Order: sequence, then structure tokens, then C-alpha cells
Amino acid sequence: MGLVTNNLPAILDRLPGGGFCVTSIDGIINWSRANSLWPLTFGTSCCAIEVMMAAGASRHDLARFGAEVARPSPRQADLLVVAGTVVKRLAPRLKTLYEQMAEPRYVIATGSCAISGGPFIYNSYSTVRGADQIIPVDVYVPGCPPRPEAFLYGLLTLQKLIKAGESIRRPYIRRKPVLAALPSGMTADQIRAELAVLLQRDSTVDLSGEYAQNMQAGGSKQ
Amino acid sequence: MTIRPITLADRIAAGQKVESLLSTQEYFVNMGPQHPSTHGVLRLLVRLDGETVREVIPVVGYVHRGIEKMGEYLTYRKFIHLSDRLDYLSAITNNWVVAMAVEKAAGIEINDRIQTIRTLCAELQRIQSHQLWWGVFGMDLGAFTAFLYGFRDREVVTDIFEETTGARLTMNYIQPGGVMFDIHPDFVKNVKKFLAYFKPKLEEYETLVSGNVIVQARLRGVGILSPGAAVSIGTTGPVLRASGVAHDLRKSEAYGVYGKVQFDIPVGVKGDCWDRYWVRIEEMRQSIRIIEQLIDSIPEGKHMTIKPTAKIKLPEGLYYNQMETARGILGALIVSDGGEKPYRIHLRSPNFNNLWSVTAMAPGLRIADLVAILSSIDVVVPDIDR
Amino acid sequence: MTNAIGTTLWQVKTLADRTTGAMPDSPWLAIGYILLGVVAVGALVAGLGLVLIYAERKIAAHFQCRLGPMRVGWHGIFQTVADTLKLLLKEDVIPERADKLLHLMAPFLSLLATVMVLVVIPYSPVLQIADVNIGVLYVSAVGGFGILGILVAGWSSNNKWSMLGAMRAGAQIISYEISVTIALLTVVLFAGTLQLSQIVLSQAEGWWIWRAHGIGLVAFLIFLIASVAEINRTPFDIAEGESELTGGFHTEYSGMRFAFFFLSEFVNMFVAAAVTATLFLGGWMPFHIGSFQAFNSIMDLIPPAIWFAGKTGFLIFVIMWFRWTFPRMRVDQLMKLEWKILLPIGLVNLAAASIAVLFNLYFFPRH
Amino acid sequence: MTGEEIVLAVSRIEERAKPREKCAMPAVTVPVESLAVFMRAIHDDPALSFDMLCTHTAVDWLGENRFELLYVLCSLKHGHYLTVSTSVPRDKPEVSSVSSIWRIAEWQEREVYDLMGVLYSGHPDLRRMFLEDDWNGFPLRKDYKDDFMLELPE
Repeated sequence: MGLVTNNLPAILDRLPGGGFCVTSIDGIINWSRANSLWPLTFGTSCCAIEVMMAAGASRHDLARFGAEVARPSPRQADLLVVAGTVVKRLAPRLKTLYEQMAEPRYVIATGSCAISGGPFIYNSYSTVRGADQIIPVDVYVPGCPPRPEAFLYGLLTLQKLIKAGESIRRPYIRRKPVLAALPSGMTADQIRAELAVLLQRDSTVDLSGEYAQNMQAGGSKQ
Repeated sequence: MTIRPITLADRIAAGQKVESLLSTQEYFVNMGPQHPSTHGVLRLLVRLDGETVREVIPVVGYVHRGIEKMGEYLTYRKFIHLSDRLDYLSAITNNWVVAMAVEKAAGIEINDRIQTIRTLCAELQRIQSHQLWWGVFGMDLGAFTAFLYGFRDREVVTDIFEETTGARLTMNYIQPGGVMFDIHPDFVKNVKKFLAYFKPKLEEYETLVSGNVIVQARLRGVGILSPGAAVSIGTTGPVLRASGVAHDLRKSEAYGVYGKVQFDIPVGVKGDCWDRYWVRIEEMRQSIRIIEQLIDSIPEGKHMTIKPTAKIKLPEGLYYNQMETARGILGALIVSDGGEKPYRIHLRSPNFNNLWSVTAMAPGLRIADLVAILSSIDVVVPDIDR
Repeated sequence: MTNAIGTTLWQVKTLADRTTGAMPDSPWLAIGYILLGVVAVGALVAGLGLVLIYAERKIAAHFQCRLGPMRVGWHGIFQTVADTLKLLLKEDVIPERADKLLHLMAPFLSLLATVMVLVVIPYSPVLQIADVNIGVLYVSAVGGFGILGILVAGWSSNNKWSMLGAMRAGAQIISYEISVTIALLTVVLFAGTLQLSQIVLSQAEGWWIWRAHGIGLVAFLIFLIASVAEINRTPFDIAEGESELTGGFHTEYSGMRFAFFFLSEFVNMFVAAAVTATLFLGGWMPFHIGSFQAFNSIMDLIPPAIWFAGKTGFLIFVIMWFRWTFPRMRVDQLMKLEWKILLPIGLVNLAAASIAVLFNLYFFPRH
Repeated sequence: MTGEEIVLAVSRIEERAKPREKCAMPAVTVPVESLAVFMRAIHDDPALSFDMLCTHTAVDWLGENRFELLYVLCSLKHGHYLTVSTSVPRDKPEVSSVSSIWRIAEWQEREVYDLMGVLYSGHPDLRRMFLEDDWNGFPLRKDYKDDFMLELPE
């Protein structure tokens, strides 16, 4: 982070028009971070196939969002996708991985297992009930496993979160974690259509407006 | 008596095996649990001498979820959901193993339509699994493009599955007494479309990867597994067949409708990485052959012979059923005490056994070869750990 | 100015020449020229980084039936900008047990070597910063210096994977440097000079790749293969070997320092392509055929800088094409390729070249 | 060979081997003392030649205070199967290892040791496999208690 982000706001804010400058710089920094989420190649079970592989492959193409540069080394990765079950034996290793990543780092927990333990919650002696018991999670993507489209939605949500989130005035400030769930009762075609609309407008998803309306509409139909 | 340092000549005279003039030190490295080519959270403790692998110690358990313990608390029908999540790339076959074990034990009759649908789906799944393997294999060798080609074609099969089963990966489709849903009206049409699409693509695979000089150099003669070792380690599936042992349950037990169709078992000669590669490519061709023979003649009938809500109780006893998944033989061993839930359920997973063949193959080779070997036996880690 | 056979002779004027020329009259102009040179190299490095990384990602994507970056600007054109900014502002992790000084130094060493080569490359008759009279020697010496950064990075990270990667890179570059040098010597024999601008001028009657009855072509292929190996790109990227060594020598690097390695990899690629183009494809020299004046003057209509960019761009594309087609070689196969295949062929080729030069056995000899 | 023939052939090798009741496939019960010798014999016997150990696991019969060890054997040469069962008392679960006969037994026995707590004498490397080394108890035993485990609400 260094000199710029630590000392700049204190100097600039006092100058006339400095506040505006800081805010603009904030915007640019967050824009760059949101659009360049390099994931760590890491996956424990089923979700890894859908979320890390299928989402990155030709049809869904994570590269469109600049997130295809999967780094095998945690030092260079920005995004830890917890794809799959976390068990007790893995927990310390997962924590190490998270700690090895350089700030700013983001975590998406995909699939029921990484959210809550999922199908392995009862009568299992080793399954950890959610990745958030070990590391802070920014976005949850539900599903068992989630569709690649659902993961893209989660990624867009994270981008939105980053753009609205940290600032150089207050680094490392996190918003509350977000559940990036597509409305229930949707078919695959609807999901694709929905995503297409969202993608055409902007690279971000308006969580408050659009999403809430859809939820209501979807809920009332049922 | 003069003291002089021990020379190379002395060591040769003493009958020692001399490999290097320099004194070197062996060291350990950890491959995994987070490593791009261990395909999940597998850890290999590797003892290295420079680039040369001296010993490989697989360390497993990083995704051990205790499925066998959970099975003791779940009814047979519920347990099938968990079987999806073992070897998620062979979800259909996993369902089928458990379902068939239950059917055999409870004496549930299955009609021909169900058997044909199950066989078709299992073969589609095998193709799908091998497509993914081919892509990942290419990626592990350093050819990233193969990965995307493999996945491009895999998506087509995934769509067919999604249409019929409602899921892309963990289908939970085969139930005791039948299949969850009848096949989609477009199933036959789409499968035919896929076969027409995929056959030329398979040739493209051959041009892109198989024929490449570097691939040949990387795979031929690397990681030889002798038939004796393969049997003793209990490897099954393509790994065993590549070592020259023609053991395929689809032929020898002819479950489903495999008895009615014509297909060959591809068998390797040397048991090296290339043979394992070739066996899988050839298996895709054979699977296409099987599907082509079945797709036009799916018999009429119901898709479920028992009520989906019927309680299933197995008579007291010990039951074992096994089946050929894309990676080898998956067995389900059920001990029943007469109740609705198994007293003990154990799954014999193909990957567990296949994994240990690395310890026999890798010593003496390079790190890059270890990656190729690991990829050529195609392990799925949650299936090892269960 | 024309030579004996009527071809236009190009007037080479480098930035260094201008500086020395301006020095007696106005020292300030000279200083201005020096500053211009510094800024130009800096801008070139930054520009190359932005353009080449974007190109690589787009080209790879289209090889792989997908779109590549699409969301940041028109067709993702600002993707690299976002990446760069993010990397610059990312936390800089230095492992606790690392050799701190060396760890900090390594990325700069790596980048420095490549930037130093950029200085002597003739981009066009008037666009060249310095024209060293031992240009070829300089390129090969400074180019080989880049390995130091990789070795230092691998050593100082205190990570076994990094160390392995660095050792692999060391062995690889020392081996392939020999082939590179031998292929260079072939051209030096034909051109009779070590000066890069003179080598370009010597191709006024035709490029060396086709003028020497296949000798040039063989040398070109050896040089291209060995250069790709030297810059650690697939199929020779064993020093990084993502699926084997997680990240090789840069496993422990994050943020800006990793960006420097990333950048130097891409600038290296440009340098390799540019040097290959200069030596074998005539650099900025248009496509000429001996004294075929009419044809030559048509070719001269295209400015030299465009010729240079086109040739270099094409070679960069070929190198990217390699990457997205071939799997990685194993370390012993890599050594075998160099010592048992490329080197003998290169030596025989060099001998053939000396005979060809001695008896003027190539097209359009000067004497 | 059919199931009965295998059981008959096997009982000729080891006279104490009795057919295991309530089993859908050919299965014999042998006393634990003679297991290693018996296994070696049916592995080497040319007519039986059980060259592959398909799976090995244990069942915890809490009421009868014993572990039943199950070995599913397969002969690739002849294409027949046999399940060998043996029992060890729960308070002294010791059995001789068969890892010298089938290599895979080394790891399958480690798994059973890890989850069931059966001790194998003569095993080259008897360690925990799936669980951490400091894990308490053997989770697949029927009386395994764990504060962490959640009961599935009915």
C-alpha cells in the first residue's frame, strides 16, 4: 500500500479541493481493484469444477471480467475462492493461505459447504460449518454446486462491493458480507437473460434496486 | 599408512552405485495441499535429489468429510445424494452403484427402459469425465489451450444432463427402483447432435495434443506401471487397463445393458503415461459406439418401478456391488441390520487405490514427470478422502 | 546518396549522435536529448507492457474460443491499466526469512537488463538511442545479464520452489546463450560488422534470412528457438512452470515487484522479437531484392519504422502462438535439445556460413 | 468356479473356515489367528489365485463386542470373488497385516486403523491417514462421541 495511500489523504484533505481529489483517487483505485481480481487456483471439491474450471472456460469465460489470471501462488492472488468443503484438517492450511495473500484480498465462499457445511453438516465429525469460521468472507454464492453463472453474479457483486467499499482514508474497512443469491424459482435461461441485461448495462450489479425488485417479483409469482 | 580421501574409483571398486561426483543433499518439498497440479487438496510429500524424485509420500485427508459415518444416519435414498459428492465427475455411476446394491439386496425389479437410460447416462458421463481429464492433462503438461477445448466440448454434454436431470454436476439422478425423472423429450435428438459434433472434435484432440512431439516425448516411457504392481496396488479402470490387464466390469459382469452392445476394451502395452492417455482417448470412442447402439432403441416403459416415497428396507446381511466408473471400480459395501438405514456402509473408491500407484511409478523420474503421472492417473481427491 | 548498384543509402542518425553533435553548440540541447532518451525508453517500456499484455490475453482468448477481457473499456482495452494500478497498490510481502536486500533488488535487476537492450535496437534510421559499434556483443552480454535477476530472486526468496525455478533458469539460459551467440555470429560473418545499424544496412540488397542459401534460415530458426528459451516462455517456461513449481522464481513476490517480473517478461519478448527481426529480417530495412530498383522503390514507400513494427509484431505473435499451442518441455529434454540438436546444427551452420562468406556464395555480394 | 466351489476349495485349505451367514456373495469366516497364513495360501493357490484385494474394511458390532474385518478379494485370472471375514474383540483389536501379500493393504489397513482403531501387527507404517495425528478416538466406532458432531434432528 505504501506511501501514497497512507500519507496522501492526510495531506490532501487539508488543501482546498483536496477532499474531492481523495475521493477521485479512491474511485480509481477501487475501480482498478474491482476489475482485476486474480483468483488463487484453489478448490477442494465439486464446486471447484463449476466455479474455478467451468466458469473460467470458454463458454462462461471469467476473462471478460479480467479475472482469468489464476495465480498458483497466494502472494500474487487477490481473490480466494473457497470452492468446496472445508474440513478440520484443512482449516489451518486455509488460514495460512489467506494470511499469505497480500492485501487487499477478498474471499468468495461458493457452495453450501463453504457457506455452512451444506450436506455435510449433520453427523459429520470433521466438516467445518462454513469457511467464515476460519477466514472472513466477503461474498457468499449459494448452490450445491453453484452454476458458473451464479459465480459470475457473485463476482460482479464483489466488484460492486469493492467499488463501494474500502477507501484510502480508511483502508481495510469492510462492508458486511453479501449473499449473492439469484432469485429463487428461476430457470437457467432466465438466469442467462438476467445476467445478459446486467452485463450490457454496466459491469456492476445494483444490489439494492434491481435485485430487490426481482426478488419481490419472483416471490410474488410463487 | 597414509590417509587419502575416498575417490570415485574406490567407491566403484567397493561396489557402490555411483551416480554423481558431487556430494549432494536430498530435500523434501510439499506439493500441496494448494498446488495447481494436485487437482484439489491432495498433498504429496516429495523427497528430491535436485530435480530427481526419490520418494513420493501421498498425504490425504484434507477433504475427509466422514461420509461413511454420515451414511449410518441416513436412509439409502438419502445416502445417494452424498454419493454424488464423492467422485463428482462420475456422479451418475456413483448413484448407480448404491442404487444397484440396494436393488439387488431388496429385490427390486428394473425394466429395460431404466437400464438403457442408466447405461446411456453412464456412458455420457464417462465421455464428459474424460473430456475434463483431457483438458486438465493438457494444462498440467503446460498446454493451457487444451483445457479450454476440453471444457468447450464438456459443456455440450453438461447441457444434455441439465435438461434431463436438472443439474450440471451432482445429478442425483439414479434412484433405487429407477431414475428420478424420465428423459427429456429432446434427449435423443440432443445426444445425436452431440455425437455428430464430438466425433470430429475427438480427431482435433488428437491433432492438438496426441500428435505433438513434446507430448510424445513427455509421455512415452514415463511412469511405467507393471501389470503385477498394478494388480497388487489394486488399481482399476484405465490405469489397470493401460498396464495390459483387460479387466472391465462392463464386459465381465455386463450390468445394465452392456451385455447387449458391442464394444472393445482398449488395453495398453507398456503401462506408461502414453498408454494411459491413449486408453482414455480410445474409451471415449468406445463410449460413442455404445451410445450409438443404444440411442435409437430406448424401450418404452416406466422410469420408476417403485413409489418414490416407498420405504426401502434391506434384509439383514452383507451386500457388495461394484461398477466401472470413468476412473475405475467403485464398490459399495453395505452391512444391513434389517432397518431403513445401513448399519455400516463402505465405499471402495477407485481413486484411493489408483493414487498409491504414484509411489511405485515416480521414484527416479523428474518433478515434471511426477506431474504428468499424477495427471495421467486422474485422481479426484474427495473420492480418495470420502 | 546512392551506392554502386543504385540503392538508396539510409542516413543513420542516432540520439547519441545528435547529443554529441549538439554538445559544442548548446549543452542544454544535448541535455534535452538525453532527457528525451530517458523518457522515450521509459515510455516504451510502459507502453510495451500495456500493449503486449493486453494483446497476449486477447490473442490467447481467441485461440481458445473465448473473448478475453471485455468489461473494462471498449473490448477490455483498459484491462492492463487496471491490473497495473492494482499491482502497484498491492501489499508488498517480503518473507521473513528472505534475504531482504537481494529480494528487493531482484525485480529491478531483471527489468534493468531488458531495458538496457532497448537502448541499442535500431527502430528506424532516425529512431535509435545509441549505436554501439559492438552492438551484437552488447546485446548478447546484457541480455544474458537478465538471468541474474531470476537467480537472485530464486535464491533470496527462501523457498524451495523458487530455488528450483532459479536453478532451472540458470542452467537453461547458460545453455541457450551458446546457440544464440552462434546464430548471431552467422549474421556477423555475413554482415562483416558488429554494429546493429550496419547489420541493418548490410541487408539493403535483401534480408539475411533468404540471401544465404538456407544458412540464414537455419540460423534464424536456431536464434528464434533459443531466444524463446532465453526469455522463459512456453514451451521452455520451466523456470516458472506453473503446474510444476507453482510460480517458480517469483513464487514469493507480490504486488509491484511481481509486476516488474511480469513486465520484464513481456519486454523481453519484445527484445527477442526485435533483435531477431534486426538480424535476420532486415530490421527497419524494407523488403529489397538486390538491384531490382523498381520493386525496391515501391517497398521504400512504406516508412522504415512501420517495417520494423510489422516484423517485430509478427514475431511476437509467433512467440505467443507457441505459448498457446505447445506443452512445456521437461528439463532434461530442454538440455538435450540444446546440446545435442541446436548446438551441433549451429556449429555446422557457422562453418557453412564462413565458407559462403569466403567464396561469396550468397545472393548479391557486395564485393 | 461358482460360489459354493470356492467356499469348498477354501475350506480345504483352512479347515476352520466356515461360510459367513447372511451374505449375498461367497464369503467365509476364518479365525483371526490363521488369517495371515490363510490369505497367503489363497493368494498363492493356482486354482484360487486371489491376486487383487478389492477392498478392506471393518464393521463395529457393538452388541457382540467385536470388530468384523472384511476383505473383498478378487481374482482377475479366474474372474471370481470371495469375501473373507474375521472377528477381533473390541477391547483387543489386533490382527496381522496382509500388506506383504497385497501392497494396497498397507493403505487400506491404515484407513481402517484411522477410523476404526484396529491394530495391524507387522504393518510397515501404521499412522493416521485421514485425520490429524492428535485426533482423539476412532470416529467410525459405534460408540464414538464428539462434542463437535451434530445429530440430525428428526
